[in-house]
Amino acid sequence: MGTVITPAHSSPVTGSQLLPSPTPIRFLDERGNPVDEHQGYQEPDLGLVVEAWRRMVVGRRLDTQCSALTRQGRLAVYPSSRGQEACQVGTVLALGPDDWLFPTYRDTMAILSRGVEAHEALGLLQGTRHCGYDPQKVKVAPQCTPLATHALHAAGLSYACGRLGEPTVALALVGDGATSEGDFHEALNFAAVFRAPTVFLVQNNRYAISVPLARQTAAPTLAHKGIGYGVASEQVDGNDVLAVLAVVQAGVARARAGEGPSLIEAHTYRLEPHTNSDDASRYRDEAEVEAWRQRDPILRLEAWLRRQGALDDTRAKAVAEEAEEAAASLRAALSEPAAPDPLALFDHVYAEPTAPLLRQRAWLEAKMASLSEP
Amino acid sequence: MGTVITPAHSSPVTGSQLLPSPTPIRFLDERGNPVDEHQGYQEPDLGLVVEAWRRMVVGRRLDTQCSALTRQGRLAVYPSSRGQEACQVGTVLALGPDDWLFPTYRDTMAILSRGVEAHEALGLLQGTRHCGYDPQKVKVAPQCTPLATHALHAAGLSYACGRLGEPTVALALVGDGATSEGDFHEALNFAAVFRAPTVFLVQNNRYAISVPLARQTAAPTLAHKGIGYGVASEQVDGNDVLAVLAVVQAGVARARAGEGPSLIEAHTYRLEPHTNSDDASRYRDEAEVEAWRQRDPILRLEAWLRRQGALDDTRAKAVAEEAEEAAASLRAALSEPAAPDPLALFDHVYAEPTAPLLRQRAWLEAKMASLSEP
Amino acid sequence: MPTYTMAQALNRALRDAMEADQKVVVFGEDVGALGGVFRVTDGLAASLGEDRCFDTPLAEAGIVGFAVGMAMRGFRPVVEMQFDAFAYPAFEQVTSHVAKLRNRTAGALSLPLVIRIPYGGGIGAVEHHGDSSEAYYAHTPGLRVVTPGTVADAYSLLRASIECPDPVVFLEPKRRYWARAELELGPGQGEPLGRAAIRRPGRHATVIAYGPMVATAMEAAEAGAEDGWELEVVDLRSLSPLDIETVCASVRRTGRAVVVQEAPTFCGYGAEVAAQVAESCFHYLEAPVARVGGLDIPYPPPALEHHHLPDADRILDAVAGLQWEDAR
Amino acid sequence: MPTYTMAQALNRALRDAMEADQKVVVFGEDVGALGGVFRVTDGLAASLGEDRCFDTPLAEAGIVGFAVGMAMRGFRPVVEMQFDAFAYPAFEQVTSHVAKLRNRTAGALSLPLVIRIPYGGGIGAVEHHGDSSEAYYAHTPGLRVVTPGTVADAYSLLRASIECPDPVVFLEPKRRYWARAELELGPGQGEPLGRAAIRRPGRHATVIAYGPMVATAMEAAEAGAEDGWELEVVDLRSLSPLDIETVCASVRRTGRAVVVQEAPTFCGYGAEVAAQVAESCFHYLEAPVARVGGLDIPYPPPALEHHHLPDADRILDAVAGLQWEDAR
Ligand SMILES: Cc1ncc(C[n+]2csc(CCOP(=O)(O)OP(=O)(O)O)c2C)c(N)n1
Ligand SMILES: Cc1ncc(C[n+]2csc(CCOP(=O)(O)OP(=O)(O)O)c2C)c(N)n1
Ligand SMILES: [Mg+2]
Ligand SMILES: [Mg+2]
Repeated sequence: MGTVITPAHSSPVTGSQLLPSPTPIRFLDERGNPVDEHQGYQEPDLGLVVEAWRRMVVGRRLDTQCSALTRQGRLAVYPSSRGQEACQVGTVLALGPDDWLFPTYRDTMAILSRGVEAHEALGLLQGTRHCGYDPQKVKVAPQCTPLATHALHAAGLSYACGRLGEPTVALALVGDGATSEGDFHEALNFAAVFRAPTVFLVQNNRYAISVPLARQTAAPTLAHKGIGYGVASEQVDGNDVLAVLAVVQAGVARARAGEGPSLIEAHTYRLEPHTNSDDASRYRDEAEVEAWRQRDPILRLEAWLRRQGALDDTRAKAVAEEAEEAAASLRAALSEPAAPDPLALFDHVYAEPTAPLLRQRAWLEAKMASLSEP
Repeated sequence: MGTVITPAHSSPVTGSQLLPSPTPIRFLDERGNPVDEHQGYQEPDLGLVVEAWRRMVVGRRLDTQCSALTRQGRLAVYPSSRGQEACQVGTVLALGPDDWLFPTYRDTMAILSRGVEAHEALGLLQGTRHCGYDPQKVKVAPQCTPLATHALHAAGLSYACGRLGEPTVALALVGDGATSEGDFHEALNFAAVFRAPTVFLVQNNRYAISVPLARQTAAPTLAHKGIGYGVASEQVDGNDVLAVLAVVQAGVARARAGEGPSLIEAHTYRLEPHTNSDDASRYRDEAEVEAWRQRDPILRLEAWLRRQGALDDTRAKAVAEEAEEAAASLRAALSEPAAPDPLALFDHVYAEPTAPLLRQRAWLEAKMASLSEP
Repeated sequence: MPTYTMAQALNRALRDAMEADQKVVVFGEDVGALGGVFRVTDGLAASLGEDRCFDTPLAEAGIVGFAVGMAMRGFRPVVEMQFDAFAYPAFEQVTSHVAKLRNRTAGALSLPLVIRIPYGGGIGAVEHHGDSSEAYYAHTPGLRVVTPGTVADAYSLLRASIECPDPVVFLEPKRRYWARAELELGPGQGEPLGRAAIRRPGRHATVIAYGPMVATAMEAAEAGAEDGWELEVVDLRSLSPLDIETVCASVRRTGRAVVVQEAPTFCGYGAEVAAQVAESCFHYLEAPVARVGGLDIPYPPPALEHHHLPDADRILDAVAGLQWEDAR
Repeated sequence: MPTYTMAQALNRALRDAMEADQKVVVFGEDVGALGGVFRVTDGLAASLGEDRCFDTPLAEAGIVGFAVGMAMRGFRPVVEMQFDAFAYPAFEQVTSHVAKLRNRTAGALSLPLVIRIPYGGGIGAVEHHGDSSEAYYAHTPGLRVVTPGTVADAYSLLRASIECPDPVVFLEPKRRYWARAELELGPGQGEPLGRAAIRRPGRHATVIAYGPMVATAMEAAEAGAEDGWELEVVDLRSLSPLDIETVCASVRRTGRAVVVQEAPTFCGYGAEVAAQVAESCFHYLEAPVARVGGLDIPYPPPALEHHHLPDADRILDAVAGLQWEDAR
């Protein structure tokens, strides 16, 4: 495990070891060349990296597919995470099967990578359900839209697991913009005070919709917020999946060992607009986007894997085909116009529908019956 | 001006110079002996220190008087600030006449030191008005009870002043407990991003009602929160008025010079219970309180002033008499049972009373008239 | 029979619930060593352990959000907001998560969470310490809103709220904390949630009250009796859902209704009751439903609060205004 | 005559107000370069300057609290909350400060602040993007609550709200942003705040609506006319204060009333209207006041929202239910 640092309580005076590395941890440069900028973090297992690559490739294909599905009206909205594959896949691969993921609307690829079926993962964005999967089964909280609010849930759930003697870690994905919300602050503080096994991973993709990072914070880095809570923090190149794996694994291990929460800032970029209905040309230059395309997490990883001898054309082609199949089956799954049962609207407002809800249900049932009469 | 440090924007990389001094700035030890622990901050002007002492002595007498007045039912509630005189007086003396103070319920001494008449300052706690003074006139915001919410107002007001080209600084007083609230986070962030001339002074008196600091935060110090916003921060011995004056003056000067906000943590202690209706024996030992009595800000200051030749028995007696007179006139001012006009309840809900309010006013007027009939 | 104040009955309910179920945990600001500013959690940390009843950092959204997370892993958190107005920082957590988590997950996640809030005025406290916030919660689907009007209900409704699989906003009428009654408290549960109670039978008019106003309504009925008014007093107990059947059965008998609340009248909870009663009892009503409530002003300084708060006289004035020409 | 969408009319109102008064500043999330997610602030930063219209960090309490501070120093901030549910983090600032600052200081501090909130559903958006939060604000004394139902009102009510010395929660019916109308917009102000408008005269029943439901009520009236119903449509425009005089004058003429809202019905704004109408028009009513509102459920997924939202049919069903035996 790397240098994700000694716990707050052991260093009450200056705590400067809680500060992140001055430059983002990375193993690979933008061309996929190995670099010695990983401050003692260990290079992750090659097999795991290959698996990450596979999921990133499939994930990107599904992301493209989802964007296309919005144009066909099959999804109500889609916030693409193209460009953030290393963050999302690397993070999930660092978790154990009983750990919990707390994702946002942006984190479809993380949810897919967690093993949730595509059509379930897309319940929210399809507009048919608020959450298409069973959180208890897949250990993924419902995707959260009210920004940063779920960070508290992650802290509370992981603390609860600790209380039960379970070695579970909760990982909350948060955007750069969301770090400005009060709930982010309260979540870090609660996790620190209760020494909850939580990892807060900020995907700093440079924008909160149109608002650039400079309008969000004047801090040296977002990772510098950790010390104010006594939370160990780190920054990482979010487009280098080796680095994401290494640093998140360290944070998870630390949490699991009872050393408390950590805050990780992953520097990345959202290559697509905020959602399909956003017009990114209003707030950023194509040149900036192009520069980030050059830092593509998949291209870089492929270059390195080939150099390692862990990837060749045959394998690349096989995974490309797998990705096509996944896209095709996603298309198929969403081709049926989803028809949720309107009467189910009343089923889960409370554990048992109240008398007023039963009256409203009866009214809707009658109305639907009357409309379906010839 | 001391080492309150270069602005965030000039040091985007590690920002470690935004961190506070590793030990609290102080000029005097607990016995009033000068110590060299002030990291280059300049000793404040002796005349100002003497004036601070005078206000602290008078302030403490009024504080004692207020506690007594609660027992006589003249005040609805009184949160004593005994022991925090150096924080409250030192802070106010560091402000210019056009600067704004944003106090909490705890900060009666700060408000008095700002020149507000005692009976006006006590409007809230008397239970007759929400705010007994005219904020615009005295440049003191209404005392704020919802914790940390006023920190945002201070940021907004000082930013507004900057926009108008006014050299006004706003200083918000915040408790240690209040730093846990989301609004504290948002206030520091807004002030930093908009480079507002705001000074946030945390009176860390070790407790939020009964909750000790260790349950509030796992951070090395509360001042360590500054760097996460790119805000220069400092910690100071809050029972050493020289140190408070020096550090707050530096923060105010920094803000006035356009260098942005700062965060100052003043270490102090509340010698009395949270309010008159609190039972502090439930959560802290008398021994702890006694230890802090030994660090009394007034005793220490008097020892030093005498050693400097700036205070003798005559002067001490004169100020003690002044304090008695202030207490007597406070008693007199509050001896009349306050009788606010019930019909004024409707006057300031809106700029003009709405039709429904006029109806309610007429109803109350009629009711009062009928009750006063023989 | 032992006597209890309302605060003691609530304390006992917490203790009994915690002893009955290890998953019940109590947390919030000052609930540990201090026992809460109203002493409702007095002694729980000391006798049941600091992991069962504990202080948190001072952040209400934090408290509620953390509780949501704990409930997701099977705990039954009972959290305290120190005063009504200090629950507002948690409003987003309450409306966007607490009220919706079960619904969002089609029942996969259950949220047995109780948010205790001392509410209402009348204790001589300064601003922000006297708000009546029930309408905000009652208008939010997915929440249950419960408020006891008597000492016995304080115990039984809190027990039932903790047992309830739904999130409950449990509003404690703080000025009744010191009301005292004789009670025999068993280990068992009392009332199910959702039922109003007739506190006093009467045939001339129905006075509908809840929380802090139940005692005031009883006082009015007592005083009214001396003048020959027989007022029926209904204690709603559950604000959401509203037990409209019990209310309407009473109003159909009496033909007249007064709804009492402490909150500012406009768009308050009483409007819902009045609207439903007017709708469901239209042909039984001899007079329009009257509302007695707080003034439409921010909560006043304590020296003036008695002008704001409904008292027995105001209730009786409203009763007298119910078009009595043809009756009595 | 030029035509405007509601979003364009709002944009024009902001621009005109900013040109008329340098103290008017617009800020919030994405209001600068992007022009707001609904483009209501489109072009303001570019043409009036980035100090007049600017983006803030992503924190709603921050936005509102910062605005309070700016207003204390004489600015007239107009802030945008991106969606209804995303105003909840600011709830404490709104209830404990915005609504109270003038009152707390006995008028020494004025708070000319407008909080713009796109609200309501019907645009096919996912959860948390369709809440109708008007009742929370309307129940809070010290706030004015305004909502336009027409394109012309969008302009004139926003201008009047910005001119108003009181804080205004300005609720924009987001599904009407793209409604279009011909308008001649002068520099002057339109309507004063606080007056309801009769949108369509009729004598059989009064349909009382506001915001997104005004167009729906008009549609119902149109459809009803084909069946011989002459429905009078009242557009409340100001929810707080409520212009009950205009409403009651209409109901006294028609003898029947339906109140329409999009929010969950229980304890919603319509309850206040129904309660006041029932109280003030008791002897004129031929039938109880009917309420048509959203279901008492969390806002549903977009595929089901049409079951939740009142439509013209539901309004007409309610009209048909108004005990017509003796009438028409
Ligand atoms: C409390 C809240 N306020 C506003 C929004 C509207 N909103 C949705 S996404 C977004 C930007 C979030 O930016 P960031 O946190 O950086 O995440 P990203 O979208 O870049 O992944 C905003 C403002 C929201 N969802 N929740
Ligand atoms: C938002 C909010 N939550 C809770 C309270 C109740 N309360 C009043 S004072 C206090 C403790 C504050 O502690 P601290 O910030 O350290 O200030 P101190 O009283 O020690 O000066 C609490 C919890 C409040 N006023 N506001
Ligand atoms: Mg982002
Ligand atoms: Mg304190």
